Amino acid sequence: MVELSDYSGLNPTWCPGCGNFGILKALNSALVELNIEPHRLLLVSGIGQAGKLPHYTSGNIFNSLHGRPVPPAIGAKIANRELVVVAISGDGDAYGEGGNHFIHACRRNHDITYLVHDNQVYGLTKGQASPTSDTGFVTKTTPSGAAPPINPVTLAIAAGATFVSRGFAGDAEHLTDLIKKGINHKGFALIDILQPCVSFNQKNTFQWYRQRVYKLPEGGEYDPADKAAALGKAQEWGDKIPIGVIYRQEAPTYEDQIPALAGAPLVTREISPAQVENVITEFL
Amino acid sequence: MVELSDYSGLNPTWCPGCGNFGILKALNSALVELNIEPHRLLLVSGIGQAGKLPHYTSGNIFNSLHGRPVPPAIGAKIANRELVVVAISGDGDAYGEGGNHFIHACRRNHDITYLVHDNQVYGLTKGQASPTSDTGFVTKTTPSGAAPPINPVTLAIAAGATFVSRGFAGDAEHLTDLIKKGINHKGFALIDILQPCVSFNQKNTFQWYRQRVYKLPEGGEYDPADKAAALGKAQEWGDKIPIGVIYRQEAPTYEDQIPALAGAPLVTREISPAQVENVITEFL
Amino acid sequence: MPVDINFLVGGEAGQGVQSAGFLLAKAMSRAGYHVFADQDYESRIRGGHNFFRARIKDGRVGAVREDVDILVALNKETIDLHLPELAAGGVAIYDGETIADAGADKRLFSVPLEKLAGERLMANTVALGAALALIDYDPAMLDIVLSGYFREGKVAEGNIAAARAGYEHVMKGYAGKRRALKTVVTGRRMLLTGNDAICLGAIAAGCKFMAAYPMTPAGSIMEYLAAKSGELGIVMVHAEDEIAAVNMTIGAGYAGVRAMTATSGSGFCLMVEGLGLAGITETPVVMIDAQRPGPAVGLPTRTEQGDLQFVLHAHHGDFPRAVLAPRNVEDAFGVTIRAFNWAEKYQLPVIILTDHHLATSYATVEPFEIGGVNIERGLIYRGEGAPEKYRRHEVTKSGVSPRAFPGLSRALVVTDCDEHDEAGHLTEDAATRTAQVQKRLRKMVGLKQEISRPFTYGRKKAETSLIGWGSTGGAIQEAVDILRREGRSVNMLQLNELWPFPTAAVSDVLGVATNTYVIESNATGQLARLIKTETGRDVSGKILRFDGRPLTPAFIAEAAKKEGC
Amino acid sequence: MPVDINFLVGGEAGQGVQSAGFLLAKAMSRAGYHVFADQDYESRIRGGHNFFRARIKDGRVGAVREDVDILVALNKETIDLHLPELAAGGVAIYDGETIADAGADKRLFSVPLEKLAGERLMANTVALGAALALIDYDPAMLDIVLSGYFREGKVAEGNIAAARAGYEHVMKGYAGKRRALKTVVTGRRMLLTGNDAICLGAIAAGCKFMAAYPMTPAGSIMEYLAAKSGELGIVMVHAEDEIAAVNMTIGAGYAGVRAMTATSGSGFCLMVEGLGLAGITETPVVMIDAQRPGPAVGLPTRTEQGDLQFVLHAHHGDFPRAVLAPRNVEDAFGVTIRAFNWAEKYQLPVIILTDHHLATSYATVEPFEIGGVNIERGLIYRGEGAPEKYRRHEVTKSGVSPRAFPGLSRALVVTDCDEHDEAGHLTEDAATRTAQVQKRLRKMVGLKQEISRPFTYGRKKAETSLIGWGSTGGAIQEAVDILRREGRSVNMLQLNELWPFPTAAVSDVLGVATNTYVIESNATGQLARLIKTETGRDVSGKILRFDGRPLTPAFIAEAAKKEGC
Ligand SMILES: Cc1ncc(C[n+]2csc(CCOP(=O)(O)OP(=O)(O)O)c2C)c(N)n1
Ligand SMILES: Cc1ncc(C[n+]2csc(CCOP(=O)(O)OP(=O)(O)O)c2C)c(N)n1
Ligand code: SF4
Ligand code: SF4
Ligand SMILES: [Mg+2]
Ligand SMILES: [Mg+2]
Repeated sequence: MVELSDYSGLNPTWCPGCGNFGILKALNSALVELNIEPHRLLLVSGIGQAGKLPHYTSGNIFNSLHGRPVPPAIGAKIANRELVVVAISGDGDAYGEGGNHFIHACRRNHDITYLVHDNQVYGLTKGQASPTSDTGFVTKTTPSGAAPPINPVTLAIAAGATFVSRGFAGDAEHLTDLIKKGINHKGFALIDILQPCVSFNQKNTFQWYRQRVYKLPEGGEYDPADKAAALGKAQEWGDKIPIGVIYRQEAPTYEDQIPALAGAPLVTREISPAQVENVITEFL
Repeated sequence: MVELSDYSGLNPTWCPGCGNFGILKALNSALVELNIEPHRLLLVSGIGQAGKLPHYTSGNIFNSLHGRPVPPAIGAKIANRELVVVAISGDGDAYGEGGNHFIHACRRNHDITYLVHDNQVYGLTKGQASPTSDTGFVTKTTPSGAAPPINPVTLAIAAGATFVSRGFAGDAEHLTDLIKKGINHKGFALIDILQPCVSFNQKNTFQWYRQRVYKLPEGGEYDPADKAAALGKAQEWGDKIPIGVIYRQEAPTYEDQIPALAGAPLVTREISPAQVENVITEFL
Repeated sequence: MPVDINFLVGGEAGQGVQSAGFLLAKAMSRAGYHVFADQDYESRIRGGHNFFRARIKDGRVGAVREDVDILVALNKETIDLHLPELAAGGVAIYDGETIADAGADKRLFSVPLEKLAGERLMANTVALGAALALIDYDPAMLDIVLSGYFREGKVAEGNIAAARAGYEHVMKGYAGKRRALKTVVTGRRMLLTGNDAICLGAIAAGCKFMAAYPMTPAGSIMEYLAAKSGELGIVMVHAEDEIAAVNMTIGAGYAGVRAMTATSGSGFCLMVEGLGLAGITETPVVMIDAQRPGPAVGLPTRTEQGDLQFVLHAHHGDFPRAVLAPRNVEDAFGVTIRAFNWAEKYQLPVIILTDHHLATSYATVEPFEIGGVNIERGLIYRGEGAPEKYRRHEVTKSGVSPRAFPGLSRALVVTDCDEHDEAGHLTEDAATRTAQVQKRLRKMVGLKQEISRPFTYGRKKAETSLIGWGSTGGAIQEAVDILRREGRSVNMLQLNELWPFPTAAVSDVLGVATNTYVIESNATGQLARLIKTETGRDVSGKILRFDGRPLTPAFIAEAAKKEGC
Repeated sequence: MPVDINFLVGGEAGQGVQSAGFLLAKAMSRAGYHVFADQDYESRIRGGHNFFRARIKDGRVGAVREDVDILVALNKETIDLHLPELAAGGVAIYDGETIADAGADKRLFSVPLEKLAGERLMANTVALGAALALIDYDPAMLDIVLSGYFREGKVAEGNIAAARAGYEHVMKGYAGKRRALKTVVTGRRMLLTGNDAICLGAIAAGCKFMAAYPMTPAGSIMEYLAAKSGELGIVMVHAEDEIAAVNMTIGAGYAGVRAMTATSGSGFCLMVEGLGLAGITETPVVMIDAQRPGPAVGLPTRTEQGDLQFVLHAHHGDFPRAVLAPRNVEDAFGVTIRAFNWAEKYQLPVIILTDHHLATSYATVEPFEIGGVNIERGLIYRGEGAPEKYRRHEVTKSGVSPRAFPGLSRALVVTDCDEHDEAGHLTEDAATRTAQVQKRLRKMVGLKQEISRPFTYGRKKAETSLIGWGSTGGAIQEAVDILRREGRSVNMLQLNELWPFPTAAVSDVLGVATNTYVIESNATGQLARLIKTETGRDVSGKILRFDGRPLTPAFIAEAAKKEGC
């Protein structure tokens, strides 16, 4: 049995009180509850405060470039389908620098889970506006206020993701459950996580989120399979902010649709000399 | 008065029968009907069959990199707000290589018009799948069929564009009207244009589109200002494909919100020595 | 008399220039001849002017020739442009019924291509038959070649008939002297392009992952591997852009499969950040840069060698890499295998520089021997000892640390594109940083040992040495032949390994010859610059071409003479 | 005795190290002293260890010094790490009430920082007051400095009170000898960082557009211009990524405004494709690459000079560019203006290489003279003659074609990143291609004339020459002083213009000195490589540092002696 102690790592360098601690806790709990051993796990992160997370827990770790956790996660998943692959980003990482990878990973439905620590600001570079900063948010790069934000949930549904959810760093229990669902989902699972940044976002604070978030009812009352309803629900942002699974759909994953991926993981297979001879012969 | 003869250029190198001819015609008509003189116009295109269009008409032309017509169009518009700026892409250009610029131009609402020649395939590079290729479309890079497509209309609305429309290269008159509306719109105007590629897309042919497209009713019956309805309408793709303005909203443009852009175009202004002295003094 | 026949098939895009040209080359290859064929086409799908040159010899051939022996003109423009290129005794086939205004040149021989084809589509096949008749090609062999190519029965039959019609038209109507070539089959050779050879090299090396974004002239690599995906168990991902492509490739390499990507200059620009990611995470990755004229989009369907200095220095900071440049189609196979081996042995990015000319030109080569292929995967950790002690970036003498594959043992594989400690965790410690930089750079020591002596040709001592790199190997070699036939003392050196640089070998040459000329398809002489950097010496001259057209033996020989060779 | 006092303020991120350090520097600058101050911080927002060194002299100062005269320790770690650095006669201020286990070192002087501050937030200001008391700083002047900095009345008052409290605590309680420094105001100097100087240079040059994506250490450039946007009519776009940033900048440059972008290595990687777009469309653009240790993300908040070879060769194909590297804060102003002038005169991309050390270090400089700023916009077409004859890429002798601005005349401004003809339309014609490549490269001829003689220091003839580039100017200069004081024959050459390369000037130096050492913040000696390429000569040695920490005079002098200077 995997235990919480299996998921320990370096001391976090995050600011005291940062929402990232709640996410770390929820991720660790989810991994333990799913009984995933660290060596079966691959954490791929980008650059930013969020991107440091893997170092504070355990697993195989590929801490990638800013904006680029998703492509290597995809490459690694294809190379070894038996790995549990979790990609980790900040909001700038995911929706700014990495925006193109994001929409295409959604549409191709790669079988990875994507945790986006959405603090609506650039933390590591000290407080510039991010693509999810609320309209008018004043920062050093947006002195006359930020342009309207990306709504990651709407965007993910529009781009074709099959599991689209929102969590809150202030509710680790609910988030744990979401992460478990995301990892269990076959296909691309987005978990956009409202994450207060106590140093650079004085607007979207723990309190601000707490006053607004509410959990989507499960078990029939809200049907995440209804795309139109989901798109409507996704638009909700302001006085009330829904958290939970907003959209979910069963669909073949990218990996499922590649004949070459049937069978043993690529990393354990070899091309036989006879096969090579065959293709050479075709040029005679 | 501007005349059609003002909008002539090099001989197109497109394949005979290509949908691009209809788009060229519609664009020229729209420019003439709007009485825009070529020297007030800036056409910024990417690389691909679509990207060649500017050379076949007239105007200031910046034929940019593959996937990159939008950023230089934005830079030029900010430099000289009096220019009418039209960006031109193929579907690979716009939604593949240029995907990130696309969603961010939508959300920031730059005042440019964006024509995307959407032939659901890579034309210039000879027929690979594009981000809008229908699910299962078999090409040399997708031998087991393309992954589900991006729906540009849904994506644009989700990303925050304020004018989102679809045209059809086989209906130049309707398209002319759309382009006029797009150019007149204050803010980012997407015109995704169904464009048969007679050489590489044997599925989405003129006939295929003709059998499916229908014009959205104007004048009340369909309200493009209703975002939820628009998102619903945007999902329609299959037996029936709506063309026309699918979503429209009035909102301040990016350029409108920058105090520095009030007044004369940037390109005609200078920073005075006194102003420079002032900022220098602040470091004393 | 030795055989050296130059065919040129010309017409507009869409007329089947490429397939007729390829079939010509294939037919001659099947008849036992050596073939070198190049393609000249515009960046458009229909119209314009394209041509395909196939040069046939009964001995080694590695370059094109400008003067044409048998011209197949599918349209008027081809006559206008290429009739002046006809060599003495040359013939031009065209369709006098569709091209009325061809002029009165005696060397024009009309074959009613369209009429004989029955439909316009097969006019090119009629022309093929006609052209082969001019050399008394064995019609039965032609049938075999056509059936092999057009698989589908009906289509093959139609084309066989069309070819026969053209063939017979010449046999009956052509009054000039035909050249009777014998079939000299000795054992079959492969006919393939540089890109094909790279694909085969990758397959033989066990590459199982590719991610790429289409770009001429690299695109056919991804297309070939995609086509073979199911059969061989190779995954080819058509990514959303080149940034994704290189990063997916790195992810796959990290996870333990041999992985590559391929692009051209513009796409490589977008991969530069990933190059350094591979560098600092020490992930093996093979990157193919199939050059074309730049900067920016430049001339998309033409050739150049303008990326050398770029790929040598791409990315900020100091870290090791290798740069290879196959000198011909055959070499591309071996170089590709070497690239995968080096990438894994030294855990670094290896760049293969090709160009449009090499990528798209066909050559006949002896069948690749896969028995001789040696797969070297380098130091691999497979779970021995205490897995919790495993440190991905352990500082070692060679600079190489054993690589573990995530998930295949209990060892955790931790790496970071921030500077990291031996365990792979990010650090800002000054001493650790210094140690990691030095460890990575030490890998160059081992890598340098791998460098072999470059290809040379001609006597060791010569007055003039021609120095080239990459795809120009065949053209320079023939230029040497030309110059030597004219009594000049010339030899050559052709580099296919550019980094680490074979300093000693190049210095040797520079020390011996009176005149040393670099031959390059670029505007500034990028190899000359590299030679200067590595040896401190200037070459005596640069023979450069940068109009997008390939360097030819005649061009090189002429230029060398002008330089004073 | 000349004044040379080195302050060091240390603590964890969030304790106000930076503001206390800056205020110290500012106070000393206002008192008429020369100041050089650098910042050392980790890539995190709270915690860890940061410090700010401010060195005060009564004459020129351009570098930091390792040994500390007055240490301000805001936490225990600072004492542990920096007490050993205290010079003879040095003092360390700390808060004995919060740091109980500081040890018994006699040089420690406790000031109850938190208690005196009333609240934790202003402990740093108390410490500032205390530190300045140790040199008898004029308290009235300190009030002025604090009011200027903390604008808002209440906040300023609170801080003035806090500083006074610290000041008085020392005045009353410190038993050691204070150093009484006089106020020597002669006329005010500016105190600013390299990034500030670049911003002022850009503003003085009339830059009106910037697009960028935040990246340390370039980010503060975009932040400063954004802050000044409304006041000066400059637009700063925070783009979605660096690709967008460079392409927006090119769009603005094409439309006729002076435009720039700024980033660091990783971001520059993503701009490489755009670099060539500017090259082939001949669009003026200024790109700032503020280097940090690579490859990849490396050490985000530390310094290196590892991008030289990269920016020289970035992008495929041959086209002209210029590369500049300011040698100190003052120089950054002039270099930036020159960059904008060259970009427009020669219609090409100009890259300014700075690094974390230059970008974030403060120096005092004489107020910039804007009377002397010369704006050269190059050849501009403003509608004269027949606009329909205007051809954007006209082939000219100089290679420069008059630039028209779209919309400002009836001339149509047509350009293409495909190879194009003079009119700007895409073409595949071989002769046109050749002509356009040559035309573009010809611009280097004019550009070479612009290169000035690089900065030298010391006698023309010396046994040893130290050769550096960019930000190390001040450190090397002081190293020369140190070595000469020790009786050695040393001079220096510092390059701030790297491309076109000042070959003659460098060759001169290499020809005279017995020993020539490059001094560089990178692992391989990238300037040494460039010198080899351009002059064919090896330097006698390389003094390199690549642990992310700045080269200091003492480090250089020691290393030079080891090398045998
Ligand atoms: C190519 C590149 N551009 C910019 C940066 C600088 N950078 C590092 S983190 C970051 C943004 C951080 O914001 P976010 O992704 O939201 O993460 P957070 O710190 O808020 O968790 C940026 C711009 C970089 N490392 N690489
Ligand atoms: C960076 C880069 N990658 C790839 C290419 C090659 N390329 C040219 S056009 C094109 C795609 C064309 O498809 P699309 O944008 O849909 O335009 P179409 O030709 O269909 O109009 C590609 C991949 C390039 N020029 N630059
Ligand atoms: S800066 Fe913000 S996101 Fe980063 S660690 Fe601090 S509180 Fe968290
Ligand atoms: S390839 Fe397709 S898109 Fe391109 S010109 Fe031909 S028909 Fe049009
Ligand atoms: Mg963030
Ligand atoms: Mg297309």
